[in-house]
Amino acid sequence: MKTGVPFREGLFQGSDEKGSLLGARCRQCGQIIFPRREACLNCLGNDLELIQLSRKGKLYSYTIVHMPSEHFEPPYAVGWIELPEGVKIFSQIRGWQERPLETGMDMALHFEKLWDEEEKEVVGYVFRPSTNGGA
Amino acid sequence: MKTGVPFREGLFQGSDEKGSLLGARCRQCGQIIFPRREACLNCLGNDLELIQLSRKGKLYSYTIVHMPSEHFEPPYAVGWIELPEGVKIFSQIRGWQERPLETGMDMALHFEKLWDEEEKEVVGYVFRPSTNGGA
Amino acid sequence: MRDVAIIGVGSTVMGKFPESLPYELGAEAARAAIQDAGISPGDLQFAYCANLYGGMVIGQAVMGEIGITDIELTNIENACTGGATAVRKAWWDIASGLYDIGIAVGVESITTSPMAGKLITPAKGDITGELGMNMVARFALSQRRYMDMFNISLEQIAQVSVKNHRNGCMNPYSQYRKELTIEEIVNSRPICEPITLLQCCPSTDGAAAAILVPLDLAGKYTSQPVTIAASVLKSGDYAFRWEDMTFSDMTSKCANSAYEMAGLGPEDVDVCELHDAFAMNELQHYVELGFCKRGEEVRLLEEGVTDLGGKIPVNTSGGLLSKGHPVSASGVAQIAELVWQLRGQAGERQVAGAKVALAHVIGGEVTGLESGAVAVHILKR
Amino acid sequence: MRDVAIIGVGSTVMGKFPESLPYELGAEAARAAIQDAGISPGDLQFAYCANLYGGMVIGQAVMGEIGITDIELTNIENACTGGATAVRKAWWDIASGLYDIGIAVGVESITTSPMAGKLITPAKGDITGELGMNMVARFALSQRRYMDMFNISLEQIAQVSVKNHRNGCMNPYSQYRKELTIEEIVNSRPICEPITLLQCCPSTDGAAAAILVPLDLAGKYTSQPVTIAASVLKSGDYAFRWEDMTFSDMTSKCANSAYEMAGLGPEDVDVCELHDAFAMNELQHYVELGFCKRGEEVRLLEEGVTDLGGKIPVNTSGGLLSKGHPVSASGVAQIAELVWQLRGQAGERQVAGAKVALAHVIGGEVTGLESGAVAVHILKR
Ligand SMILES: [Zn+2]
Ligand SMILES: [Zn+2]
Repeated sequence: MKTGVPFREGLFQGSDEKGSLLGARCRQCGQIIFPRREACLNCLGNDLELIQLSRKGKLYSYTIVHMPSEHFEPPYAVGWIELPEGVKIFSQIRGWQERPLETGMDMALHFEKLWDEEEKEVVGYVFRPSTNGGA
Repeated sequence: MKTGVPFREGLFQGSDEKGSLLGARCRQCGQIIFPRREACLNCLGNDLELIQLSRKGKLYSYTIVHMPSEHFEPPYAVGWIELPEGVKIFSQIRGWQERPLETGMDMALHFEKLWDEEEKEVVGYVFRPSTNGGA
Repeated sequence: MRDVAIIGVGSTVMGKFPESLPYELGAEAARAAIQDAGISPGDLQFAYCANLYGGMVIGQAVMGEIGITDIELTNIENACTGGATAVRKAWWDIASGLYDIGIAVGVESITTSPMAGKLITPAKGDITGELGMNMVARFALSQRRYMDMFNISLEQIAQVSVKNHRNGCMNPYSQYRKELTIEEIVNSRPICEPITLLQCCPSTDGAAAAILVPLDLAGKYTSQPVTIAASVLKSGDYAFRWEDMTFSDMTSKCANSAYEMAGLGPEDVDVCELHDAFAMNELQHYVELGFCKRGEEVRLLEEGVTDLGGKIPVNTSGGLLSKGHPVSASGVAQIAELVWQLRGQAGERQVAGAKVALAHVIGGEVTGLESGAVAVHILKR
Repeated sequence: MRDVAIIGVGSTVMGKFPESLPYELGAEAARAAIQDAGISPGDLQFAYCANLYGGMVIGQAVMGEIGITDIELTNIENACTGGATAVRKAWWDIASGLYDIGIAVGVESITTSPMAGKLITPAKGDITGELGMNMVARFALSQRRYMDMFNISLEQIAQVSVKNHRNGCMNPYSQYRKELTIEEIVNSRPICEPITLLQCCPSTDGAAAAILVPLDLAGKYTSQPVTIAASVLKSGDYAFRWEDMTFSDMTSKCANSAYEMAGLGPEDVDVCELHDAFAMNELQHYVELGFCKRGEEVRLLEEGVTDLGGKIPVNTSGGLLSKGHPVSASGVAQIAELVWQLRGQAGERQVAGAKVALAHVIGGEVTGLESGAVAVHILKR
């Protein structure tokens, strides 16, 4: 079995279904930022607190892509998921073959393999249509 | 045997030792241009006559290149040859292994294979140290 | 600050030219603009050359080909906004009094570039790119939301492409000169759903150029100077400030600044070239440029308001969809089309009596920004 | 026209940074300049970003990383002269009154670019490139002629590299911080004879930035403003007008224009950063910049006139040879070094009492031209 490595450091924690995306909230202006930065991009303040973003959200929009990408064979789905905090996350969408996508539908965060790389399995966040309205 | 094709159209004529480089002389300002253009780059006039450039010249400068290039394996030699007309021609230099190069030495024009390309032999101009002071 | 006029424009035919080197395309357009202006190349005091894929100092190769050396020459990159950026910079060099005559060139040769036939891979480290984002997907996501929220059909969006391809048939510089039907467009190969192939601009090689002088010297060169009434260039804002992905805040703010600068409003615009990289962009830009309120854009199109003969003909050149989209050249090519319109030289596609024209381009993908850059120019005669 | 001052500069350490993305290097330099100027990023009204290999709208990624969006932002390419071009453009935007504060950034990441470890292949259609020309060969041909015509030895040329590497040891931003001997330099691997490896600048990643305001507002920000006394940028002239390949007409003409603009002469220059891409360039540039007559350049070097403690210390930063040559960043990095010198902040390598400084860059290969572009800036306190 291959070792799993995150596709980028610092974006999420937990490699199973208990993890979450790591954002930051600016204590000065309230802006939520994902991924985290050293300073708030909205007010340029430095007083940020690390937060775990919600694990569910709504499908703001989606597309089925019929072009190859660096890591994904077509067709694959990607979309924007709007979290209750108001932040939108761009993500691979999984499970769309089983359940037709619709804007506004409930989505849940999962951590899954994104692609293979030599000896490693690169893992990251994906969203899937959620069963019974939540994750 | 492979077909010989010129590495660029319009730069020279004759594929053996009787050919010459094709330049232009501006009838307005006297500037000699190689390669030819539609207008004189010096005075922007349009009255140009096609001329055959001299087949001998002097080695203005040279270098032995120890880096690979798109078409040539190192080491190879290139240089500027100054023709009696005053124009300087950049060219591959051949025969440098047999006869050490020196700035100011007499050089003669030859047409030889530059590189191979699939079914074709790409030919062009080169200069070689000339025997008895001329070509 | 001096008023600035355009006294000459030129363009190559747009298309796929594997045998033409980038600097040859640029030189062709520059020569055409020089001839149009009736000047000698040696008159030019400065040059800007916009390009993305042609490599190092391409502007010097373009200018060197036509006899122009030893001047202030700057190569510009600003993605799809590169050509408009070159015009903006040339405008300011004249307006500020630095120089009295100069040229803005935009040139792109995708076919001879290292990108030819390749996927545009995301910049290393671009998170959305690594997760499968690309240029078409970015707009497909906007279009899906747009269709679902505002009840717009694919057939309605396809009408933009129908109109622009019809216009392109009348433009000798257009890459495509072939009418398309709604059915052909909707049923063409899906690229990123709901965007199909014929809702996308093609990959295009080409170049365009414009020559600028102070308005008070323009009479020396031409009886038909075209004045630059506004020139605005802005970099993108953060996507987290972007309430609604179906409306370009960047275009809206940029257009408002341009109207203010020109002392004109959207109601004054007689002809417009806007950034129809994808068919649905044109509908959204109607709203952002102030041609109608939200929800009225499809009606504007369907009632022919933006068609030839309508109140504000849009993309008379064929737009990016039909004329083609030679990335860094597009912003200058739009200016060329609008100068021809304002001079009454646009042939079959002429907008009768056009006095005010607007050019809009936007583009460049950066994770976290709505887009890289946007530019609006307003021209008048 | 208003006088323009530099109120802040910043730089990354120069080197090879495969883990750093281009926009991260640019952001690091911009942050340093912003901190040096004591301003907030939000104060910036415009930006120029010079880059060659980083891809589309890299300036937007750089600025977006540090909180700067929705401004006039232009990406510049002018080969080795790109950074100086960005400074020149920023200078004019302030001098002309268009804006009151802006930033010029230069950034290059060769290591993460598609060019990493590759030969820079000639542009398609470049005749001399196809026949085996390359950047090193171009200067090797000049050097061979130079050595033969003027009886200059390789050992004499190597002393430039010795001096600049010695200076680099005192610069915390320098890629190399190691002294070299004449023997090491002469006996290093031949690249294009007579140029050996240690006569060449290295391949470098890095970035630098400068913040500009009108001189009459500079007092708000700093007690040590540095004034831009001259800024000249010129594209290359035809090689057929070039009588002598061992003397850069372009540099000579550009420097003369700059001296005229500043109302100063070569005798006024207290410290200079010049384009020592190859060791012999520095000797030739002494003459072209007016520091000595032809034939005196080796003596100038050997007598220590251009060394620290001499009358005109040259390349106190280590120059391109030791500090490194991050193509589009080099022109801005030179400005940063000279600002530190004029403020008395150059540490061990400080030129005592420096009041006037000159920066010179040249570069870009185009068949038929001497070079692509050249720029000279003169700074004073
Ligand atoms: Zn904040
Ligand atoms: Zn002539």
